[in-house]
Parts: sequence; structure tokens; C-alpha cells
Amino acid sequence: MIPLSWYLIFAAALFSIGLFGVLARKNAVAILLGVELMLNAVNVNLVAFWRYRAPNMIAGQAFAIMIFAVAAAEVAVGLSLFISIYRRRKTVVANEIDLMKW
Amino acid sequence: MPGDWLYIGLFLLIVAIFPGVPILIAAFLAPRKPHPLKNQTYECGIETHGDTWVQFKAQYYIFALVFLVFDVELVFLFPWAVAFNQLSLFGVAAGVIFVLILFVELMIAWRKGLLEWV
Amino acid sequence: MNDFLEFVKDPVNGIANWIFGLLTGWGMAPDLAGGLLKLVGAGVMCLFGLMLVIVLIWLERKLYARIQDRLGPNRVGWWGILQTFPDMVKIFTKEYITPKGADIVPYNLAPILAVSGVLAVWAVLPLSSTIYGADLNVGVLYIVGVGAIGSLGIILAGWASNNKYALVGAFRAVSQMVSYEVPMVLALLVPVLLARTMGVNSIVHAQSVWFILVAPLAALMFMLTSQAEVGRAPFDLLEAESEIVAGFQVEYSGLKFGMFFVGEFLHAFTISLLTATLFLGGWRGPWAQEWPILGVFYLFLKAAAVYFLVVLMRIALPRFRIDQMLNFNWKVLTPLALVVLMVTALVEKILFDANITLQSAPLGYVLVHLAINALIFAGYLWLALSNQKQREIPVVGKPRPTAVPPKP
Amino acid sequence: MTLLQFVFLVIAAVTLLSAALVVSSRNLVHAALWLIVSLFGVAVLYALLDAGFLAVVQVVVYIGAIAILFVLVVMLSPVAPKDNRSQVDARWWLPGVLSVLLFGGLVWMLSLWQGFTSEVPPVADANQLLVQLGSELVSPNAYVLPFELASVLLVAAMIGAIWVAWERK
Repeated sequence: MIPLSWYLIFAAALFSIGLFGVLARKNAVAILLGVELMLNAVNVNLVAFWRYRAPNMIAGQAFAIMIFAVAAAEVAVGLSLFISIYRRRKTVVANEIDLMKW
Repeated sequence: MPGDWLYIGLFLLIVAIFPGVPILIAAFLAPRKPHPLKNQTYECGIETHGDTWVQFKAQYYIFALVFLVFDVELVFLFPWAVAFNQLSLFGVAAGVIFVLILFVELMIAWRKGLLEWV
Repeated sequence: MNDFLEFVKDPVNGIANWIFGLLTGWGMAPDLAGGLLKLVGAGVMCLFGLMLVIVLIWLERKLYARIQDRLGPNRVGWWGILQTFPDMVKIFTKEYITPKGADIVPYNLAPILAVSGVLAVWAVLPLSSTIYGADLNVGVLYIVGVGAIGSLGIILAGWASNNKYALVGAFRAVSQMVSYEVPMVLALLVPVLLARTMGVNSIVHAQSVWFILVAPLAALMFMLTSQAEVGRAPFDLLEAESEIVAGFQVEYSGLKFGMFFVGEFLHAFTISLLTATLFLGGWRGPWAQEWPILGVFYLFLKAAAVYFLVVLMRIALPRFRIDQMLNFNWKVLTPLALVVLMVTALVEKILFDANITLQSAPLGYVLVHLAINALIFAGYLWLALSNQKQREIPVVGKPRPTAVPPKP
Repeated sequence: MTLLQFVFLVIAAVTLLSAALVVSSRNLVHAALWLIVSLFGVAVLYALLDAGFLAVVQVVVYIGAIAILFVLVVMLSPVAPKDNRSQVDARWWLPGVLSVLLFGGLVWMLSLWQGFTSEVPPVADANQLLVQLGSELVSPNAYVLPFELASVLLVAAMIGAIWVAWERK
């Protein structure tokens, strides 16, 4: 059988890859892609902990579902901001969106 | 239950392979005579002008956005519908209020004119 | 003799058990033999689905021709029934033309996805009480999920072709397929609610009265929206020939184009099967429980009836404009579906508390639900018609006679 | 090695590989498509964890809606596909080192925990789980408040997002 550690190591790796994407990519959409990976890693952790540590309580699955909702909201707002910024400033590079940086 | 998921996994594998095989077979049967004119993009016979990936209306995006929100919320309702026999009146009401919020949301979007195709 | 009768009642499982016995008899581990059997079953199911398309294409061409007062295919085989085979030979020997600047991997992946997204639905379809692939307890959501993969294939096709028409087709596909998924999921929630389960086979088991009688509005909405998901007339905006050449498939040739074609026909029949399964009682019928092979016959009979309607809609109705299509979805179907879901849930709860269920008092149960559905529909019609009067249609240009007699 | 372990390793490898391609490919559409592969792998892992409902929800929500939204936005902005400049920062090694450190630290910390290698306990029938989930989501003693709040949150997000993205004339 698969031990819990495999899932946890997998989730940690996925989270780290997502973090790299968020920190290193220039494009704003690519940063959002990285955030999606990180959220998924968290979800894998939640479900794995539910399955291995508390299979009688449904909390892990319920939390995972809430994260789906949060991820959807985040994507909706983030991509809208991206479209709006692109329309005004004709750029997608996060470093060049510096109107608030003085 | 794991048996069912095994079947689904096998089925998805087969489903990906089956349409691919005839395409590959046809690649061997078919003639291959490429020609620069033949491989041009077909746009009503005239030569293609400008780049394909031009900017499109954000309207398409807005409909996809409304869909995303609806889709996520509707998925929440499936376990509610399955557990219907075990629910108290409060539980059923909670689900109905959930749908009502969706309905109000749709009405807001409608009244603000967000659902118009312009 | 008795064994033979058992075999005739359920030949599929009979053969499966025979092979299983044979394999384990040769010393194969039961797990491995079971897995192998599942693989073979999945393969046979897929092959059956794809072979069915050969018949469907002929059937649809024949129907099309009859309605347009033509004969249709009538040369190859009896009534042209073998017409599809020469067509297959032809399409197999057509050259693949890959347009300049296409994104190769997504371009080649798209036709495969378009077929597999449809074919994957067959994994959870129960053909009869004992002949089914997987009785997944989340079957209905699974159907919605694999449908999304199909629309992904179309988006990929449009994007990867490096063609403006294809890209417009892909955008239309997104706005159409994605929009119509909302009322479709809502309509699917109603049978799930009535049967208290998401398993497709369990929903069939729960239909001691066909759900079309309990939830006629949901059934109607499911039929309409799944027609839009297929993307055929009157919802064929994504491949409208007269507007955007052929939409997302304009740059495809040979069998890659053929796969989109196969996917479309298979999808049309699959939604008929789904409608029959979820709303028309699936394999249920006289003696279907004792004679599982009869269930397959009943299911396909019902599906054929629905398919006839689907084809009729395609032939008889003109294409929507894109704003009409979206208005119909967001301003007609979705609010109606939301109201139907809310009211059905409340009524169901009241009836359940009063101990009136499909099992205990079928007649009263069905009548109450029918009355509620009729009430919602009447109220909706009244609202729609009273709003109709206030709306005025903007005049784009004055009509003028095409031929004006010359002034003397 | 059992069949399940083999399936897990293959799926994990595919998922991590495509995740790496998500953060490294130059063409944004390709990055979004790799994201779909990665999300599908995660869905398979949910199925392996006996969370069948979450597996299909992952496909419906992430692949059917979120990923399509991503692909659509990338297609809407014309610069993305033909921008062949490097898509990562000049100082990409700094986040790289940080990520590797984070991964190492997480694994090290988890390995100190005695539950790290727990074996899988038996779980209730899948249908029962679904019923339990459904009734707890709307039960006043459990998650009814987050349930309704999620709905309100999504409404607010949708209206805000449309307001931001709307093309004003």
C-alpha cells in the first residue's frame, strides 16, 4: 500500500514548483498558473491527511471543496485584473506594472 | 469501488488510443505531396493578412467567467442532492437559499446589462 | 438446456464468466484475469461505439434526404446501407495537409480529444441491468467532466490551426458550450435529487416511473442544452459554413477532419442514450430484469426515438444568431432551470415528510410533480409574454423594394 | 511493489514533470495546456485516495472551467504566443534556490513527525461518504456557514471581476 509520506512529498514538490513559478515568472498569467499549482498541492495534502488520519470525519473533503471555491474566485478576479491592465497599459509583465510603486 | 475506478482508468486509456490509431494508419495510406501554396492558411482564397492571434472581444471572457462561478457553485449542490433523505428541513432550506443566491446573482448580472451581446 | 437459457438471457456476462474461468483455469491470478477482462470489456465497448457511427451516418443521411424530398444514398448495398464503407476508404486515402504555422502537438491532439471526450461517457452507461462497465457512484458528474474534455478539443483545434476563422470558431465554441453547460448541470441535478444518487445505474433502478413524467421541464431542458453541447444545428454557430467557413475544423483534412465528424455523430447519439437513461427509464421495460439482453434492446429503442427528435431538430430549424443563442441560454433556460430546481427540492421535501414517495404512492407523487411543473411553465410563459409587449425591436434599415420600376 | 504503488509513481512523475513545464515553457498557451495535464494527474491521485467525488469535481471545475478560462485569456491577449523572450526573471536562480530549500525543509520537518509513514486505515463505503459530505455541508453543526459564504464570495468575485474586465465605451 502507498504510505502517507509519498503523498506529502509529492505535495511538497508540487508546492515548491508552484512557488518557483510565482516568484520567477514575469508574465502575470503565468504567476496565476503557479498559484493554481500551489493551491492544488494544498488540496492534495488535505485529502491525504483526511484519508490517512481521520477517515471518519469528512472535514478534509469539505475543506478541499472550499478551496475549489476560493481558487475559482481568485482566478476570476486575477484574470479580470490582467485583462484590464493589459487593455490600459499594453503589458503583461508583472515588473512593469509599477504605478503603485514609488 | 476500486474496481470501478480501475475500469474508468482503462477506459480512458483505450479511449485515447482508439481514435489515434486510425489517424496513424491513414497517415501511411495517404499520399504526401506538400506544396508551399497548399500549406497556406485557408482564408476564403485570398492571401492571409496580418497575424492570426489578434485581440478579441473581452465579451467571450465574461461569459466564461459567469460560467466558472455557476459551475463551481452547482458542483457543491450534488452532495446535497444525494444526501436529500438525511436532511432536515433546515438543510433543504440551506440548499434552496444557496440556489436563490445564484438566482439573485444572475438577476444582478442581467440588470447591469452584463449578459447583453454587444 | 438450462445453461443455454441462462446464456441467452445474458450473453455478455456469460461470455465474460467463461473467459474468466478459462483464464484462471490456466493458472492466471484472479486479480490479473479480472483486470484483463475489464480491459477487454472496455475495448469492446469503445469498438461498439465507434462501429455504431457507421450506421448512424447512413441513418442520418437517409433521414435528411427524406425530409428534403431526396432519396439519399441508394447505390451501395440495400437502401445504400453500405454507403459509409466507400466513404471510409476515400477518407482514409486523403492527404493530411498541415497549415503553415500550426502548433503541431495541439493540432494533432484536438481530433483525438474530440472523439475521446464523447466516447468516455460510455464507460458509465448501463446497457442493461447486468451489462455495464462501471457503476460509479459519481457517474453524473463524471459525464459532465468528460464533456468538458470534448470542448477542450474544439478550443485546441481552433487555436492551433493558425487561422482566423478557426479562432473565431473556437471562441464561439467556448461561449456556447460553456454557457449551455450551466442549465445542463442544473437539469442533471433534478434526476439526481429525485433518485438520491449520482450513480447512473442507480438512477435507472430508481425510475419505477420514468422521470420524464416527474420532471418534464428538466428533461426538455436537458435535451435542448445537450443539443447545444453537441454543436449541431440549430446551435451550429461554431462551424457555421456561411459565416466562418467551417469554424474550428477549417484547416483539417483527411481522417483528422473525419474524427471531428465521427465525434459529432457519436455525441448526438450519446446524448440520446443519456436522455433515455436518465429520463426515459434506461433499460427498464417488461421482463428486462429477468432477461438482461432485452434491456439493451429497450435502451436502444428509446435512444433511437430520442435520436430521431434530435435529427429532426437539426434538419428543421435554422441557425441561431450568436446573441439569440446566448440570450436563450442566460435569459430563458438558466433562470427557468434555477426555479425548477428550487421548487422541485421544496416539493420533494414536503412530499417526503408526508411519506408520499415514488414507491409508496406513485400516482399522487407523479401528479403533484406534474402539476408543479405545469405551474412553473405557465407562470414562466405568462412572464415572458407580458414582457414581450414592452420590448421593441430596433429597426436597422428601412426595407426597400428590390426592383423599382424606372421613372418615365 | 503493488499495482497501486506503480500507478502512483507514474502519475506523480507525470504531474510533477508537467508542473515543471508549466513554470518553464515560453509559450503561455503551452503552459496552460501543461497545467491541464498536471491537474488531471492530481485528479487521478484523488481517485487513488478514495475521494472519487473530489476527483470528478477536479475535472469539472479545474479542467472544465478554470483551465478553459486560462486558455481563453491567453488567447485573448495577442502578445503571449509570439513573445519569444525569456519568460522568467533574470534572477531566476534566487527563487529556484528558495524553492529547493522550501522543499527540503518541508520534507525534513515532516519526516520528524511520527505519523509520516502511517498506513492507510479502512474507509467507509464511497456512497456513504458522499451522503455524509452532503449532510454535513448544510448541517448547522458543521459547514453550513462556509457553504453559504462560499456562494456569496463567488457572487462578489463574479460581479467584481466583470466590473473590472468590462470594456467601457
